Amino acid sequence: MKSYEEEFRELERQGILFTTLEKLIAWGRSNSLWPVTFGLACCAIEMMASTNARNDLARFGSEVFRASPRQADVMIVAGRLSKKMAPVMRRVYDQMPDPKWVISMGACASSGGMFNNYAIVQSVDSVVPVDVYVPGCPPRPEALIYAVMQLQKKIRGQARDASGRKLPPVAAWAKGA
Amino acid sequence: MRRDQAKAYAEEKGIPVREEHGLLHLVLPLAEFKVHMGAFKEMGFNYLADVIGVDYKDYPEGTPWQHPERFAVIYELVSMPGFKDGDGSRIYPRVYVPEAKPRLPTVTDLWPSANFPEREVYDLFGLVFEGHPDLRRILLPEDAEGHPLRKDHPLGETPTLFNDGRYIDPESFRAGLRGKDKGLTGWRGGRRKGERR
Amino acid sequence: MIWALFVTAVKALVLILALLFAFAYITWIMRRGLARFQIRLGPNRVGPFGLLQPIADAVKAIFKEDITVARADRFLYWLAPFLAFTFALAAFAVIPVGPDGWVVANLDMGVLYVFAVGELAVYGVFLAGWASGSKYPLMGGLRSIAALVGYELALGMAILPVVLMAGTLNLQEIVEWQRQHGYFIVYQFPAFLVYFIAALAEMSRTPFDFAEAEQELVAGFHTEYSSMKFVAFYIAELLHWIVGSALIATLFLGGWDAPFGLPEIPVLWLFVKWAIFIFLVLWIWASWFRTRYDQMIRFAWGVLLPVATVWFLITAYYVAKGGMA
Amino acid sequence: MSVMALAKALGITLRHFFSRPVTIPYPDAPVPLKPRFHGRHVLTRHPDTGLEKCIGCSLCAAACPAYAIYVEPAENDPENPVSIGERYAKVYEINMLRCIFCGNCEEACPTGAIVLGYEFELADYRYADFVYTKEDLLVDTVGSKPQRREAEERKKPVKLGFEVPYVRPELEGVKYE
Amino acid sequence: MIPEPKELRTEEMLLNMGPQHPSTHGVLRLVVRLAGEEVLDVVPHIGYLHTGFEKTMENRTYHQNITFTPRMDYLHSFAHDLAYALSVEKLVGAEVPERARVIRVILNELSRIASHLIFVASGLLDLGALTPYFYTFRERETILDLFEWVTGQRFHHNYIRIGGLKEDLPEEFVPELKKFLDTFDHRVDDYQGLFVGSPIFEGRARGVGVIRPEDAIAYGLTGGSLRASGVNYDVRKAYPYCGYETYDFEVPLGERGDTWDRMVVRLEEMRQSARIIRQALDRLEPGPIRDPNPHFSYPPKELLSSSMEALIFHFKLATEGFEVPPGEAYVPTESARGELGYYIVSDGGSLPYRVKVRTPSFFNLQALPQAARGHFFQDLVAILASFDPVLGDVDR
Repeated sequence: MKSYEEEFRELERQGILFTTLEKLIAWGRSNSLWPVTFGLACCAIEMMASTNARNDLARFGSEVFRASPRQADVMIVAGRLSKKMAPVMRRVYDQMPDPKWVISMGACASSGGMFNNYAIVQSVDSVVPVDVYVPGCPPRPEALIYAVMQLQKKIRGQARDASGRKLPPVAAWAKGA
Repeated sequence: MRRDQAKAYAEEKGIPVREEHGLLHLVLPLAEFKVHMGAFKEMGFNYLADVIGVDYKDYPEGTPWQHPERFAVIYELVSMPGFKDGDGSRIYPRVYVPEAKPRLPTVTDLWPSANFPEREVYDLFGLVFEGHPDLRRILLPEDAEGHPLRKDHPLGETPTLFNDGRYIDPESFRAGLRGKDKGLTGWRGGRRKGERR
Repeated sequence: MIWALFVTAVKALVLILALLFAFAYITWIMRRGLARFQIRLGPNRVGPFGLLQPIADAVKAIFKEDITVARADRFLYWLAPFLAFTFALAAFAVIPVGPDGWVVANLDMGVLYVFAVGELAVYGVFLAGWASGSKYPLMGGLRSIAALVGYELALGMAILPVVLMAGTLNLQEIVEWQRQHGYFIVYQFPAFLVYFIAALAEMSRTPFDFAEAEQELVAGFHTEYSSMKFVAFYIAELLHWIVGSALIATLFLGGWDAPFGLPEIPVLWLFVKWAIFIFLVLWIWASWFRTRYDQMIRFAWGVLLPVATVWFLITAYYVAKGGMA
Repeated sequence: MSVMALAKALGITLRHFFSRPVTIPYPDAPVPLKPRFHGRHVLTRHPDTGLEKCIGCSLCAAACPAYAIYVEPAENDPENPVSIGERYAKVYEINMLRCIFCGNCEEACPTGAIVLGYEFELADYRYADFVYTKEDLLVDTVGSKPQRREAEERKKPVKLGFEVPYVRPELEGVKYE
Repeated sequence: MIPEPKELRTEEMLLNMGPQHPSTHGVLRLVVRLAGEEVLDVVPHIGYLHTGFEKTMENRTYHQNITFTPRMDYLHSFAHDLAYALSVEKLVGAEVPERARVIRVILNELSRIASHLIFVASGLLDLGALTPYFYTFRERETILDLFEWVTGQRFHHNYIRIGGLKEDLPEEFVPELKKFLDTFDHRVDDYQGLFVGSPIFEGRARGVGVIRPEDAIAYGLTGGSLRASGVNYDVRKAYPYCGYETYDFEVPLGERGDTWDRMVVRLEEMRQSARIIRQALDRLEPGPIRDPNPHFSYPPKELLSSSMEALIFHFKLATEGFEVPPGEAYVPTESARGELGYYIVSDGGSLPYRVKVRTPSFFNLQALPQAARGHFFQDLVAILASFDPVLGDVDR
């Protein structure tokens, strides 16, 4: 059983991954990330603020916050996810067409943050595979924009984690989900 | 002032009254609770601002407050200023509910605004309001177990993770504050004032 | 005969390509333009001035998973975006962009054709709402049908005085008439107003964009559509806007005619006039609210239709008296 | 006049159409932060001796409402001290995903060792990469972990995306260029 | 034989709106019973953002809890900080210096303006107008910048301390604030120009979602939604705190209690808040910003190196917090959404025994079915927006 990493490298060597077409697709995908409106709590306000005139997420082609998950590419989980909400969120995620990405925005979504209690899901990673985490409570809009840029890098296959491992373009694919 | 009126009423009916930090607390007996609440409504307390549930299980003895039963439900009644002849009086009638039979009558018929908060008390404390039109869980999922604001319900914390398997377990970390253990902060502890053994 | 067919085909192809290109860049114009109204920059990071943004969007959409909802009526579900797209595109065929020959199909009943095709496009919306097997799209589809009943009559009534005055249903000839006598916006200002307002409804733009009202209906009739099917709707919607603006420019603003005695260049002048209306619609979009659909229908029946009818009668009387023939 | 009101709305939007956009194009232009902004923590050193200010007292950990700080103290070697006091922090870790950047740690610190800096570009891909160790936090380190990783890949210095009018005096010895 | 024509059958539709829906202002779920597009009944289902604040706050010290309070109502977050501090101050008997009170008023009103700006933005967005959102967020960014100058955070401030404030205002704050106030009134005129008087807005908002004063009282409305119905109840006037009784401001009232009134009342409240801030700015005299009582205030950092006593107090406060005498206290305050107060039960320890938050949105939401019945589905969204619910405030 080859590890994902080895397979990835092999495919890359053979030129199957990241051929010109793949590059074009990755370029298209990374520059047209339409988020689904999934605002939960405080971070949702900063998510709104990231689209406002000052920060203008639209510059990255992500202005079209789609209300329908069917037309969205990335889910920004903005805020604390309660256990009552978790199934709903999974459902919204399942309704999104592949390939899809998840940005876990803020401390509460990423780790439960300060709400370490009976009501809050500790890390949305236990519900959906997360591509990018954004620390902060709430993160500045610019921090979210930085996260979107990080995600773009990931989609283009340029992302590495701290140990230097190359990351797959979509987190959901790596886990065999 | 309706506040004085309510106080006079309480003295007349033999209801214990307690004033503290500017709040007028009235301890209503559970049996005639509804009668007295109706009287307050008659008196002109037209607005129910809040319904507060408290679980006095761990409340230490030796404080000025004595609590005969485990649960208390505190109502906040206001004579709404700016509406008709409201004068802004506030009273805090409360009723103690025994643990063995956690039931009390609803006041939604007197103040419709009691609907949500009574459901909340039901949800978080497990007190049943008899006669409530729609008594379902409100904040927690329908299938949740337990009533989280009861003192014996755990907070349900998960440890914070760090490198190399190090972690902080919040409960033991905080134990020093509870006066039970010295905890991970290294604080030597000392009994929490008022803590019941 | 064959040669003529060939020419028409080439013209159609050129037009379709031009329209698709226009579509791609109208999204860019729309996003940048709206951004200006909203004191921000808009897409500017993909290519110079964000000019590659529509291409990125297209690439993404093509390689996106195509979902067919389990409860959908599969055939209609597939047909709806196709209908909406095709008819939106087909409407442009009769709009002249220059003097003789600069039109795909110089129909004698051009005006009728535009109306017929425009109404068929609503079928796409309605079918989409019905076929999705879901409640929000259904409501969106119903709203679009209800609105159609409202605005379509006013639209027709508003165009009649123009037809009467010009004495033809051929769009090319209507332009010719305007070249000789002056633009209809001058003679027919009330008709123009009614037509413009009703056209906003036909293009389903603010203040009449309730068929896909994002705030209450999630995404309206195309809630359940993803990938290219959604893009087809998206294109159709914008094509309505493009075609609608071009049609107003043709009917009331002299079409491809060069104003103020400026040199005549095919396409250019229609483009300029078209751009005016594109901007106008964008401007209104940025400034106003969405009406409630029953209010819009009441407005269409109670205000637009009577005004158009009265104006039609006045024009008819005037023409019958022999004026301007 | 109702029609006038509609025209007025058109006028207001048109006026804004011709005014300057207020967007700050973030990755290209630095974000103007205010001096008190709460960003990534910094462990400061004494300016004269270069010793760490942190004495491993764990007050920050105790004050933290999210329990995001882990401190393990050790006795200083008197010959070759690490910090100014008797003890120093052998392990000092902050879980950045738990952290809510409230500043309680800074307020609780008796020696002014832990200070909230300005860096907000912290978004990263993996949960495990968000534990910032002492090395990541000490004053000489510029940039967050993903930023430094990227800088290393590109062989360029870390580019920070913000500017401040002046650096707070508490951030002794911290240099943001 | 011709078959009998089938009876024309109509059906009521049950529509599940939310919990993830673009205009539910968060994670509210409304089960709507519709006849065509007419709303027959609405049942709000809440709790999708239930965070367990009250239980968690029982397990944090009084000092740590200041970081929890703003996260309930993330729009008018300062009001929560303030309401919490006022209740605790009542329990411990803290004396708040004058300067701290004035600064609290300034920041509270700024935060209120920021909250109302979002209200206008989202309310008009729900009516289909895109652009006001961008204009109001421009001002909101300016306000958040002001907060960043003072507290270092954009809206979860952690700036109030029991008995005062964390630190003094920076020098730049007052001139920046004055600059903001100079332009603010014109900006409010702009927002007003975008919708007030517009026939489309009139059509959507006039006479829609009417709440009569009696109903408003019965269903527990407070704040702008109550005042839109014509009931003159503002906690700042009725139960003054922080010295609000000394400020000169008006309480805007509505007449009909419809969506239109609820919108315009809040617009006017922004002007009044700006007026309060102007008055407060004149009163800003130098002085202490914290009750110096070492039992609940951190000693100044400079003292730590010189005074052993200060160091001991500092350690004690940081590790175990301060002990609050047993008792129960409640101070009503006016948040952007209505009456807000913390009912705190203390058992004498350093962790609160019970914290009950009387959040206005929780009560306001009860009036929604009453207001929405009989209107169009399209209006339901506008009515909901006009109540200005914040789901963090509802679910806690």
